[in-house]
Amino acid sequence: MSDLTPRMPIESEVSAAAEDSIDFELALRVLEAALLAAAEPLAMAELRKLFDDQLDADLIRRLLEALRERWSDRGAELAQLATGWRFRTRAEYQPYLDRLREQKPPKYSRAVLETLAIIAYRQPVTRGDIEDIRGVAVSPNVLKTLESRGWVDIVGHRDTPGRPGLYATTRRFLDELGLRSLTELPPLAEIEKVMDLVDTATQAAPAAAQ
Amino acid sequence: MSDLTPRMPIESEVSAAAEDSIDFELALRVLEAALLAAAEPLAMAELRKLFDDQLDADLIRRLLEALRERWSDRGAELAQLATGWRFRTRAEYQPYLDRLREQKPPKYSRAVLETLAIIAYRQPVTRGDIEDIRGVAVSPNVLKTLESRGWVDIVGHRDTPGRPGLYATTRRFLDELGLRSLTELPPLAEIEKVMDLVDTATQAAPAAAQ
Amino acid sequence: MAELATAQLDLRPHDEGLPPALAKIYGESLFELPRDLYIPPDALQVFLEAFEGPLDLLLYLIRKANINVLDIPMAPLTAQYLKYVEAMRRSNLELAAEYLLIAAMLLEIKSRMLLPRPPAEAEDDSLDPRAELVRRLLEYEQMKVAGARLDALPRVERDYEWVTVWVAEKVVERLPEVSLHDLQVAWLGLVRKAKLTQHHTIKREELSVRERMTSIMRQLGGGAFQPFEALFERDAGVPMLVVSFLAVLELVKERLVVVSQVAPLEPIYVRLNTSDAD
Repeated sequence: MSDLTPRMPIESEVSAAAEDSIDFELALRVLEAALLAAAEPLAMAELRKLFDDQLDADLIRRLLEALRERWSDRGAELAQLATGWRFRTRAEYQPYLDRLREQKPPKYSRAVLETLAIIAYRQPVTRGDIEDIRGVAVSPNVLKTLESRGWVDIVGHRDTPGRPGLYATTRRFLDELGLRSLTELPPLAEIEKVMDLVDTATQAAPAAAQ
Repeated sequence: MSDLTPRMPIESEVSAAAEDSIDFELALRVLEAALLAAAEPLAMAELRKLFDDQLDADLIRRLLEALRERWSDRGAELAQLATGWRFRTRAEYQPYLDRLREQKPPKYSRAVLETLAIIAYRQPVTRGDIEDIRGVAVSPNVLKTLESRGWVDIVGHRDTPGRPGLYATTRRFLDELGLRSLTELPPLAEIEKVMDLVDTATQAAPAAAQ
Repeated sequence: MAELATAQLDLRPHDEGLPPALAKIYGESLFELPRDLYIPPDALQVFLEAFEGPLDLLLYLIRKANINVLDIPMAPLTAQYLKYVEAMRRSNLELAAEYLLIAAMLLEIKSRMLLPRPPAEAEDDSLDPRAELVRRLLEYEQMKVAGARLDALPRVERDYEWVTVWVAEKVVERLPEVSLHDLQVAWLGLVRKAKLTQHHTIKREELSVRERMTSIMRQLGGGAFQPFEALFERDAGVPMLVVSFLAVLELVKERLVVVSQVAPLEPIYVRLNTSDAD
C-alpha cells in the first residue's frame, strides 16, 4: 500500500488510478469502517494503526479528504474535531431523528404557571402582589425561571418601602405564545363563569349527598 | 412524498426520476442518518415514525433496499435483523479494525457453544435437559456467560419439583448473530433420517449381534 | 480383552468432528489417542480435558475408528472405553461421575447383547440394547455440530462491529412549553384557591391598559423625564390614545410614575418614580 504515497488521492483521480486504485479503495473502506464503528473520534495515531503504521499521516489526511468528499451528499458527514475524526449525522436531518425520541418536553410547576398567569393578567406586579394573590411565598427560583426564559422582566420599582421590582411580561412572551398583544390572552370572565357553576355545583352537591 | 409510491425506487432509477428524486433522495438520507446513528436496530414502526407515518411500510422497504444497494461497495452494510435494520461494518475489514482493539472479543468454549446450541434448537429447556443431552453437569459459569452476554434468559419455570428455570434465546442473540428469526439458524444435521436408520439397523442388528 | 479391543478398533484418522489437537504434551501436539495403554498422567489429564464428557469421548472413539454408529461393536468399544477409565483411576485423576455412569451403561448393553433373546422380544425393534445409546450419541453429536455452526456464524465484535454514528444534534435544552390553556388553568387554580372576588374580573379593556402601562414603564426605563406627548403615538387612533391616557392615569394612581409641570401650560414631563429622585 506504500506505493500509493506519491499519488494525489483525490476522489476524481480514484477512477483514473490504474493498479493503485484497488489499494486506495481498500484503504478508504478500512478508514470508513473504522470511523463508522468508533465510539470516540479517532486520532491520527489510531488511524495509522489501522494500517500498521505503513501509511504516513499525510497520505491518511488525503484519504480522509477523499472520504469526506465522498460523504458530501449523504445522511452523515465526516468531521474533524479537536481529538480526531468522526462521522456525525447532518444537522439538517435532526428534525426527523428527533421524531424517534418520544421524550415529552418538561413541564413547569404549578407555582411557575400561576406566577406567570398573575404577571400576565395583572402586570405590572411586585413579588408581594403575587404572594398576596397566591396566598403563599414565591420562591426566588420561580421568578428566576421566568426571567431566564425571557418571558418576564422588571420594568420599574414601586415607590414603597424596599422599592420592590415590578414584573411585567415581555415581547418574547407574546411571541412564544403566539399572541399579538395581551388582549389576546384568554378572557377570564368565561372561566370564572364556569368556576361559579362549579362552585354552585359543589355547594349543591353536599346537600344531594346527604 | 406519497406520490413516490408507484415508482420502483431502485438505485438505477433514482437519477432518472425527475421531481420525485428530490423527495426520494431526502427520504433516503433521512433513513441513512437515522440508521447510522441508531444504537439499536430500528424496527419498521420507528422507521415510519421518521416520516410521521406518512410513508407506508412497502415504500420504506423499497427505500431500504435502495439504501442497501447504495452501500454494497462500502466499509459497512445495512443488515436486516430480528428486531429491525442496522448498519454494521463488513467482516472483511475486521482484521484492520482489530488493530485498534485493546482486547480481543471472547472466544467461547465448546461447553458454552454446545449449551447455546441446545438452548437455541431445543428451547425452552431446563439445565437438566441440557445435562441430559451433553451427558455432563453444566457448570453455572456456562449459563452465566450466555446470560451476561444477553443471548439467553429464563422465560419461565417447568412445573416439576424444584421448578427449574426454562432457558430460551433472546432477540439480541438473533441480532448479534445476524439472524432474522430462529428459522434462520443453521440447519441441524438430519438426525431423524438417521434415527430411521437406527430402527432399520436394529431390525437387522440382532442377527449380526448374535 | 484388551488386545482384542485394540485389534478390532481400527484407529484410522477420521476427519469429522475431531478436536483439532487433543492436547499438547511435552511441547508436541497430541492429535491421536496413544495406541498403547500407557499414557503419562499429565497427558491423561489434558486428554480428559479435551473432551466435553463421556459422550464426547465415546463419539471420538467411534468416529476415529470409523465405526458405523448405527452398528456399534459393543465389546471392543466398551473395552477401550474402560481402559481409559481404568487408566484415569490408576493415575488418581479425579474422574467425573458421568464417565463411570456411561461405563456402567456400556457394560450393561454389552452383557444384554450377549444374552440370547426370547423370540418375542426379537420382534420389537426398540429392544436393541444399543438403541438408547445410539440415540444419545447422535443427539449429542447433532448439538456438538450445531454449536460449531453457531460459532461459525458472523458474530458482532468478533467479525464485525455495529455502526453508531455520533448524532450531530446541537445540545438544545428542551424548554417547557406553555399553552394559553395552561395559563387559564393556572388562573383557575388561583381563583379556586384564593377565592378572589375582586381582582379576578379582568376585561379586555383593562388588559390593554395594563399592557400599555408596561410599555410606558419600559419606555421610561432610563429614569429620565420624557415629554408627556412622547407617550402617545399620533397615528395610533383614538382608542389607543384613550388606552395610553388611562394607562398613565393608572400609573400615576399606583405611584409608578411621576408627572411634573413647572408651570401651567408649560410642557408636562413624565418619569419613573424612583425614590432617589425624590
